[in-house]
Amino acid sequence: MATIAPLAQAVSQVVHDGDTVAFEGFTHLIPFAAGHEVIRQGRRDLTLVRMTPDVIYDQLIGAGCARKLVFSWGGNPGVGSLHRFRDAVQNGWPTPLELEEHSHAGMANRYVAAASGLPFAVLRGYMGTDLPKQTANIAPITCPFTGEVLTAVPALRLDSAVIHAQRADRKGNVQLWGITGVQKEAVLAATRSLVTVEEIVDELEPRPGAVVLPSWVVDYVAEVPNGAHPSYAHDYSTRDNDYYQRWDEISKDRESFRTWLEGVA
Amino acid sequence: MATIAPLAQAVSQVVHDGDTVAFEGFTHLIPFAAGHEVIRQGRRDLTLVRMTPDVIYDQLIGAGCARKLVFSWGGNPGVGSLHRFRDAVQNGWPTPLELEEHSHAGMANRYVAAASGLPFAVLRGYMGTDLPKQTANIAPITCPFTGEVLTAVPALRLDSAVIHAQRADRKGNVQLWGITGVQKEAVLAATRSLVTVEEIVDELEPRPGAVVLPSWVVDYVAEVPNGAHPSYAHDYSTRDNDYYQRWDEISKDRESFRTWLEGVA
Amino acid sequence: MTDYTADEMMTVAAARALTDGSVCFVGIGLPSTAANLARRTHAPDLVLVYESGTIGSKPATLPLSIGDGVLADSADSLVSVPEIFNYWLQPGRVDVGFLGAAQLDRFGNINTTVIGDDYRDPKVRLPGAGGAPEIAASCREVFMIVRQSPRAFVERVDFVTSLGFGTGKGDRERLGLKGRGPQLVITDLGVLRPDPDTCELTLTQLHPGVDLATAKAKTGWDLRVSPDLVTTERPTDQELAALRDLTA
Amino acid sequence: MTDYTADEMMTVAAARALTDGSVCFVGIGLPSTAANLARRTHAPDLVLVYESGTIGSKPATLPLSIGDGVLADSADSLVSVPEIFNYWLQPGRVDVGFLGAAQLDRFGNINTTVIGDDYRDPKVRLPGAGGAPEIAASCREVFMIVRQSPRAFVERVDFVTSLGFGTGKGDRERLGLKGRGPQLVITDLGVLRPDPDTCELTLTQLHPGVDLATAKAKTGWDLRVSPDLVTTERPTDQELAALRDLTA
Repeated sequence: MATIAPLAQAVSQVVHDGDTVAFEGFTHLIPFAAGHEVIRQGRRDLTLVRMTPDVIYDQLIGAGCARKLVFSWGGNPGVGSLHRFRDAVQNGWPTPLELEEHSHAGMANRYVAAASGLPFAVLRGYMGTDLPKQTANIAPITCPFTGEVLTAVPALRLDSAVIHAQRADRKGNVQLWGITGVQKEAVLAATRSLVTVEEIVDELEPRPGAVVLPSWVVDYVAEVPNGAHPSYAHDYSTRDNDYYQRWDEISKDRESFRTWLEGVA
Repeated sequence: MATIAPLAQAVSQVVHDGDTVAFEGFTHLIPFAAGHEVIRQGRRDLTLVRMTPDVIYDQLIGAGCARKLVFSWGGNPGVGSLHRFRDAVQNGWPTPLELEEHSHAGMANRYVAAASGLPFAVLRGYMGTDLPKQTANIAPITCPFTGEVLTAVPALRLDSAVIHAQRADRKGNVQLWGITGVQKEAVLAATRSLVTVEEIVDELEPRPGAVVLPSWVVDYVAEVPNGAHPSYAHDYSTRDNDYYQRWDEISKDRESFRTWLEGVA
Repeated sequence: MTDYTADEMMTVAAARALTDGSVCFVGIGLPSTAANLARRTHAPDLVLVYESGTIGSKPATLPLSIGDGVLADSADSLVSVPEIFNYWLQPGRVDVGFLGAAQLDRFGNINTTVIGDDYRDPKVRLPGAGGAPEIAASCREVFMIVRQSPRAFVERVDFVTSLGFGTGKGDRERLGLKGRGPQLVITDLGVLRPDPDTCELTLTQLHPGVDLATAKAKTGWDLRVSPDLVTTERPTDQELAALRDLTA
Repeated sequence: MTDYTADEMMTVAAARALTDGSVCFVGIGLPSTAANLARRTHAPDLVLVYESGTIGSKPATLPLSIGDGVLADSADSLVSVPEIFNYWLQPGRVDVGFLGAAQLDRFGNINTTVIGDDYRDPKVRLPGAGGAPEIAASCREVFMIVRQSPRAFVERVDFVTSLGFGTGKGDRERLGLKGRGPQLVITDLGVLRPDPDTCELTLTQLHPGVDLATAKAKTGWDLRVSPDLVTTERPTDQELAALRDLTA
């Protein structure tokens, strides 16, 4: 059963130094507030995992929380590049960042394998690309029935997963809707999980397209209204596109980023 | 784009002699009316596929439509055995019935592989059981990353799939809700598909828990109110449990079954 | 005190075995009745998972089939059949798999496929595996509820549909199965548990009024009996009332 | 007739390439603009699929990102990200994959990973693969929309993020890819198509007012030109009005 707790306590229980951790979300429902709390708590040596690392990952990387990034597309959606990510990869600032790079299909299937308790997943993927040369985590596999050669990727087991959702009830059952991405898989792939929610309600009335994560697969729930800002929560808020534009400016040089970082702490 | 057509025409376009065909449904939304039309049209040599072959499969088998059954649980849910199925297996009446037998997890994953365009699926399944001795369609597979040995099953590609749903719109987009089983996977695994629906409406308003199959993956839609009877359509009808009880009597001997069969034609 | 039948004793004993707050993957029939009785008595927060894809069902009436609408309407979460097996059962998230069986042997192996020694020409064709092979493999532990008779409790099952302990201790581990296997077999006569050293199902409990000779006579193998054999507490009036209300 | 920019010509030419009723897997940015323009002009029944899991989106305004709420609200069906890749993209159900690229070579191979020849120490770190490798592999055909420049149109990409024709004809077949690969590259200067014999991207079309010398100068390889080179029809007033309404 999930424990309902304040954000700072929940983050300290769920995200530890050295964790392989995902803050998932596909443009929608990005758990920014929890990410900022991780920065405040000074977590280090994280292996950050995400299909679409965006501004919150740029912030975590710039703040020196990460040693490795496992991902498939890193950018500022609709704006351009992630400057802190680039600075870490190209110049090792503030610390070097190891990369493990996949395609979206590969990452999604790695989450599926972990959520399914399997050591690997099979897909038609990566064929003819240079991606398999850069990691041992892409391998050929032969169909035992047809002899066809496909691609295997290992399960993406997480120490911790953090997502944002619209609602939870008082028992800790979680409900999210709109674009739900790989959030269910990330929670089911993790040993520990935290869900920040817009609000805690008495009853989760059914919603079209909603995913419900039962309380018994969630460890912590924290009520954080607008906890996805500048991302959005479908039916609660809209995306703050100006923030993403401003981030391009803030993150372009180390000084303005440092000033921003002091504001978080 | 799906063609909206009367049941008899749709069935004749979708289900052909010799097809590997699934009439899917997990207690809920069983496409009985379409099955009866297949009996009327005198289809032969079908390989019938289903996780839970129940009364409609007993009827198809007794009517001599099938040469093979691929399945994981064959019974009259809540009542007992399928007498026509038993008679075919134990006595070859009206024709011998070849069996290929799996577990639910194996069948579900075979559908998933086919829906995914993969030649096989991997699961933790069948270990230590006698099932793998009876079919070549269960094989060991080794994880290329950990060396662990798991089980592979081949994709369950269908010539045709038939399901029942609550609604379609006039473009042929299909909406079903409640227990939706493996119906999406069956349609996506098939070369040709038919969906019978309770009603055709102008607009599919969103429903909690609904699966929507877009028109462009459906071949035929036929409006058949109560087309799942004696099974049920969530929010449209309730299960006719008496029919299932009566079927036990009707199907117990060949004569009373023959009389029933004459009533269908 | 109210009179009760052997089946009622069996169902009550099975319900008592389920811990409040645990997660139970429920087969239809007797397991479902027992699990729903537990929810109505000592285990209101027992989480019921059905293979039709319903998670956390709280049916007001007893479902007749695994796919009843009441299971969907009352569920915390409703998922597809592939998802229930892949995301929920397979990774070992479920505490208890609760199964019935047509045939069961001394090592808790289950047969629901064929009676007779020729699969291709069976004496009786049974419904088949359903979800049981992976339920038996993946749940942290497996409970079974089976009426005891020499036809059902056999020395060796004709066909291993779902694995218990195979040929004895160590087989599950060698196959890489994570779950601990059958830990409890509840019958109309008593309760059997695997011997910690051999994994052989051993009578540890007799229901009130059942004598040991009957239990042995209704077992198709030479039944071992625990030195600490105890008598089941008879059903309370509250348990019987809840059960009868459920099955009415 | 209304004046227009080279980017507008490019987007209009790209939109025209999409057939009404076909299914298009849409990358964000220029491909999304072109696909939405097509829906507003000649192809009202074009099915837009976005990798965020939206199938049949009919956005009233142009989405800024792949995960905009307007894509979800207007979709025929909304599915998870694993499902969009596994059930919808991978089996080859999609007619056209519509992609952009940072770098593109004469065989239509795409680089969105790194500029420079050392992956571990790149000159420029680009965003990475996203959905493109499997879009390029699985869709029946691939259209690309890329502004032409010697930096973008290179002899050989620094990194093959997504496969076009590899080193030439036959590579895709040898790898077992089912899709036909890049069939159309729409630029701000013209349109390139693969040569049927060699699969080398060949200029088959120039936009009005663009001369061949410019197209060659803006290409980083020795650009082949079709003997049947034609001039693109200029954007109609209706196309321009729809495009400007969309991007306003």
